[in-house]
Amino acid sequence: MTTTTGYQAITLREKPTVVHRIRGLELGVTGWIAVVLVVVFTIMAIAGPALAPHDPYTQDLLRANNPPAPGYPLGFDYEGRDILSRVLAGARTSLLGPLLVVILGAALATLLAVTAAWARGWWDASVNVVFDFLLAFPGLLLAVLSVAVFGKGLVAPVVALAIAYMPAMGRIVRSGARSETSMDYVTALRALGVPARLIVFRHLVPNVTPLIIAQATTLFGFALLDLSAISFLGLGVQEPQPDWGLMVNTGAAGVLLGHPAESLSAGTCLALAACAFTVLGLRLSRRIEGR
Amino acid sequence: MPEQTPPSAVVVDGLERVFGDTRAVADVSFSVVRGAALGIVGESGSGKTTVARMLMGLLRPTSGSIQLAGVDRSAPPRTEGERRERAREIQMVFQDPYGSLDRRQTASAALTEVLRLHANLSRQQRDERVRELGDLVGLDKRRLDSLPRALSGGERQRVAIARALATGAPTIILDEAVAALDVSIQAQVLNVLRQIREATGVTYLLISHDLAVVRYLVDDVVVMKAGAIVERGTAAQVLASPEHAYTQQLRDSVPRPNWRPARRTREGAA
Amino acid sequence: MFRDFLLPKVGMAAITIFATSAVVFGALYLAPGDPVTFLTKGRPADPATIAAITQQYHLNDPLITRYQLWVSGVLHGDLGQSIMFRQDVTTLVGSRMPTTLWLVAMASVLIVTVGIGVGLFSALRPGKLDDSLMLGATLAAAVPIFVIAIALVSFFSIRLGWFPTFGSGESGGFLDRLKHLTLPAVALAFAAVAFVARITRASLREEMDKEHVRAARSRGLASSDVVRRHVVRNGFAPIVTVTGLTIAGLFVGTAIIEKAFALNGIGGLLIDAVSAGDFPVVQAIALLMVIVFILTNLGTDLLQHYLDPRQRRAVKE
Amino acid sequence: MAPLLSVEGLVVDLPVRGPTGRTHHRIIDGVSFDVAPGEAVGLVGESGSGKSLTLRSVVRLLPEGAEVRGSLRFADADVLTMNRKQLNALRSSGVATIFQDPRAAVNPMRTVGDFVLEGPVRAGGRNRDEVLREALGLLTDVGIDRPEQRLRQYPHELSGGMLQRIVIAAAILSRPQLLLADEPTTALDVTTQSDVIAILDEQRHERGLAMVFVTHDLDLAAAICDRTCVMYAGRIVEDQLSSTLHDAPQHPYTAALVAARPVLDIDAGCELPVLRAIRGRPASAYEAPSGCPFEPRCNHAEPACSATRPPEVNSGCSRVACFRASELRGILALEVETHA
Repeated sequence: MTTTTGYQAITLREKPTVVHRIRGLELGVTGWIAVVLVVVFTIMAIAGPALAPHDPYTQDLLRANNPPAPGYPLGFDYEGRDILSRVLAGARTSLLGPLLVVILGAALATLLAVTAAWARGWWDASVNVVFDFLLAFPGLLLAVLSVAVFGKGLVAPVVALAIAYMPAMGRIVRSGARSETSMDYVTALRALGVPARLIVFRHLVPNVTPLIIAQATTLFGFALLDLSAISFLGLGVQEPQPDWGLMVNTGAAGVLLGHPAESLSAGTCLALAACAFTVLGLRLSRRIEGR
Repeated sequence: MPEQTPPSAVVVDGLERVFGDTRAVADVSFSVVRGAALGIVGESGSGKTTVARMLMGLLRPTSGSIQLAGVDRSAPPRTEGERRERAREIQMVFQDPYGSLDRRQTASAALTEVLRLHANLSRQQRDERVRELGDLVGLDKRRLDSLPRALSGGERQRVAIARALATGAPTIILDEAVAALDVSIQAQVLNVLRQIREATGVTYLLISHDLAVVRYLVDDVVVMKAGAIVERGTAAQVLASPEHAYTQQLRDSVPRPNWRPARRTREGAA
Repeated sequence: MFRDFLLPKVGMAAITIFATSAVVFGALYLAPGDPVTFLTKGRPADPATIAAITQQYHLNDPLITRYQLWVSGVLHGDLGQSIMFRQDVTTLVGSRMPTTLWLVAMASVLIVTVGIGVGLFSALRPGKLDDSLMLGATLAAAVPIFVIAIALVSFFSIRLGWFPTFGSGESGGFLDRLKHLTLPAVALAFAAVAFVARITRASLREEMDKEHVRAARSRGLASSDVVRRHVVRNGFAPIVTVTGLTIAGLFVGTAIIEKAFALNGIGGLLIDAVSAGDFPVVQAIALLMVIVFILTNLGTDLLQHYLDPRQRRAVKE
Repeated sequence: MAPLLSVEGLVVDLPVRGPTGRTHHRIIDGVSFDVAPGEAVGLVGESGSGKSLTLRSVVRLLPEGAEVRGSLRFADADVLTMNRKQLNALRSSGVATIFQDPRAAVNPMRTVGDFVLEGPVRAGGRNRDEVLREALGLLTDVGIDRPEQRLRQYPHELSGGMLQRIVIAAAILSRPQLLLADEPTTALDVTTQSDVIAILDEQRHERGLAMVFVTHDLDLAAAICDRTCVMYAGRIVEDQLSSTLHDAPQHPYTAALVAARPVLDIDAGCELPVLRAIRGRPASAYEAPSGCPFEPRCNHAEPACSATRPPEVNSGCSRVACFRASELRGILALEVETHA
């Protein structure tokens, strides 16, 4: 129930404690599971390669596609490498790419969107045209195209996706910043003689930051999907480097032979990570909207 | 010796503003003596807020002139320096107490930000000044250290008033500043506004559709309709015995004891 | 209507298509190194091949002329020669098109029926089932579609043997094709169905919370009338837009699905061409996909405009 | 005469999501009042007093998850136990609601005609042509020119005042016995307000309709209602004939409300008195203390006031919930003297 008469004026006035603050995030059970998963994956991305019990690169064709053995709980891949070690080592490449996409994309989008919302006029119109134009390129297509031009690997797709995601982030930030600028406090600050750059960076940007964080979390999930697809298609991370998307691909042959462990474990990690970030992103957005 | 006329705080002459095909403000002239209070009365679409925005330098007049404390301020400020200068001459309190404060900033932080910009004070002096301003509008230390969300509508309006005073501006525009408040809260804020005027000699420009509020707070009024001034005079005289039919109609429309609503039209005027 | 709305919209779409063509064309020259080396993928080429490429790409002409020649070629259906297949790109893409169109069509049916259906159901019946459906949809939309593909194959094809593991069945009849493309279409539509379901529900829920719906209830209108005349009618526009754009976006998704199921559509062709450095094919397919996207976008814009009287009338006056 | 609407001991709790999970907040805390056929009753209060929610409870138009207790009877039927069908019948022909903002209350995607006819035709099951004829006449009555053309237009093409008059006409068209008006003029300009109020008053009298009128403006309620109930913190603190409310308030809150408003009619030469502001801010039922909810803000409070909740005491035509009502009568009249 929103914006009508008397009865929505319900606010809580207790002094918030730490417990209240955490509860106040109102993430719900699924939201908290997502938080836990995000923490786990972050640890994996940082320490994964060090946690790997075996060398993820050591091949032993005699053990190719072998089932789990003592010390090798997930078994062996098609070249006889330890799947668990490769999953752990693959966390870093799999998660670092999306992180860079989001950081790069969010930074560019925020800069354009906030300045556009503030300046209005021709600058706003041009930024809008750029966003509209970029929207016509699905992220995956732009990433594939970048590989066609610049060659296989993660660098080109990461930059391409950052550009492709700009409008998704930029439009939300722009409309958020616009509704901020249309509020009286911004007019008041102008009338108070506060310099434009201070209004933008001390008031506008902090007030849209929650939006940026929520949207970045969601986009991280999308970037993970698109980048892993690039690797799955053989256009991104190359063998023998461990990467989840690539492992789903290399494991596909095993699936047909009844050895789904490689595809399955890497695929599960991807799915869990993407779900966790998406759910968390949605919960955060919902919370922002609820305010 | 001839009696000296007190200096004018605001002089507006032949002010006009056109948006596209519509004249939002047409040939508006008035002046306010320093320390006096002028009410600008009108309904939505009367152009009263457009006048305020031009006075604040947020909007460029199509034609006409604005003088603040004897200096020509017809054009909006162009540089940050000019903007600050204008800020020290005139300030504004907005209608919506929920939108006129940055929700991430405590009341004292909002006041400090303004003081840092407009007054050359040491940290200690600044804190002292924040407390003084708080006292003036009736906000204690606990309230000053609160975020807007912990304050009621009336308390937020007090913060906005204190913030306007913080630049040292001798003239303050009150744009429907009490319209959104509950009756009991409205009275508190109205009294604060009167006390401030007595204590500081500040000049008010009160923009309001509420005749009783206007009557309570100002000396003189102008009545605006469709961008133009239709009647002017002292508040007591204009509001008690209006001469223009529109002012009369406005007055007749205010509910009060033994009031009978009058039906104006048979056909729907858009 | 035409001058104030249609013209700018169509004009904007045309400009976007034009700019897209420039990007797709110009991409070749963004590549590091010499275009000839790029186009031959660094393989040592005999003078005849180099001459042929130089001639085909008019590499001796200025860039603008090259672009003009390329655009006029595209407009005449000449998309160049595939280096990999030594075949006319238009013919090549044309021959791969049916599989992709089938795939997208089947997936679209799923999106429209299941996606909008689940969204509607969920919106109208708040409760535990709705909550779990939406959580399911959120999760489903976040699973990579190639993981879905592998999971479907390993379960329905390998374990149960219900569907073939790969091939598009284009040599067989209608039913054979259906059988071959069912799993790919399901995999392709999986995330999109979930996404459309969520948007549908959100859009309808937002409408249900509006005061005019409460006002309609206050007049004693039957629930079905309220939903049909006020909720669905008003919440429909964003659903149409999102569904349209999601379906247009499926073309890119076919790249993954066709690789996963070894189908010979244009998505798979795009990836093969990228891997093989067959740039004319990449250009052609990329251009095609973006144009489909832009035209769909235009279509939904027009539909939106038609559906919303506020926009319709505002322009007229 | 048997009351048309009888509300007794109404309690409404609304769900809230707070830091400690889902809880309920009490918004209405034991409201009782009757409305006789043809009678107009005003519900007046500040924000959070529960006046709008009380109104919406009458046709059970409550937010999801709201908990309602007490008794609500319309024409001797129990509203709280009605099934869907009975409730729709009540809403389509017994009670009509007029909302605060006509822009929000009319579907922007459908024509005005669709809005006007939808109620009587679809919900009321009446003949479309006959309703249309009646509607055209009614629209003229409420001051809409060229009604045929208006019916073909969309809401955004009409002014707020015109739209609200159409909403009023649509409400009357369903031939109700009771009108519920939820701050119907708050979103309008002053002159438009008086116009719309006049039309509402005129139509109501012509047809002998009962009305519950919610507003924050005491004088507005008093002007068009026979009786006025002043609400505070989810309770009715005073229920009075409108004609005496202003001169002889019985509850300190009513008197304070009157005294807090600046007055327009004051002699030119007179020094304007400082307003008597009420300290603190309005409370909702769930944040009010256990005794008299107004006690923390009341100038006449005694220790006893904070101990228990004052009962509602009837005396003649009025009802008041204040321990000191009888001893304060003279003092309160003095407090509002300058305003009378």
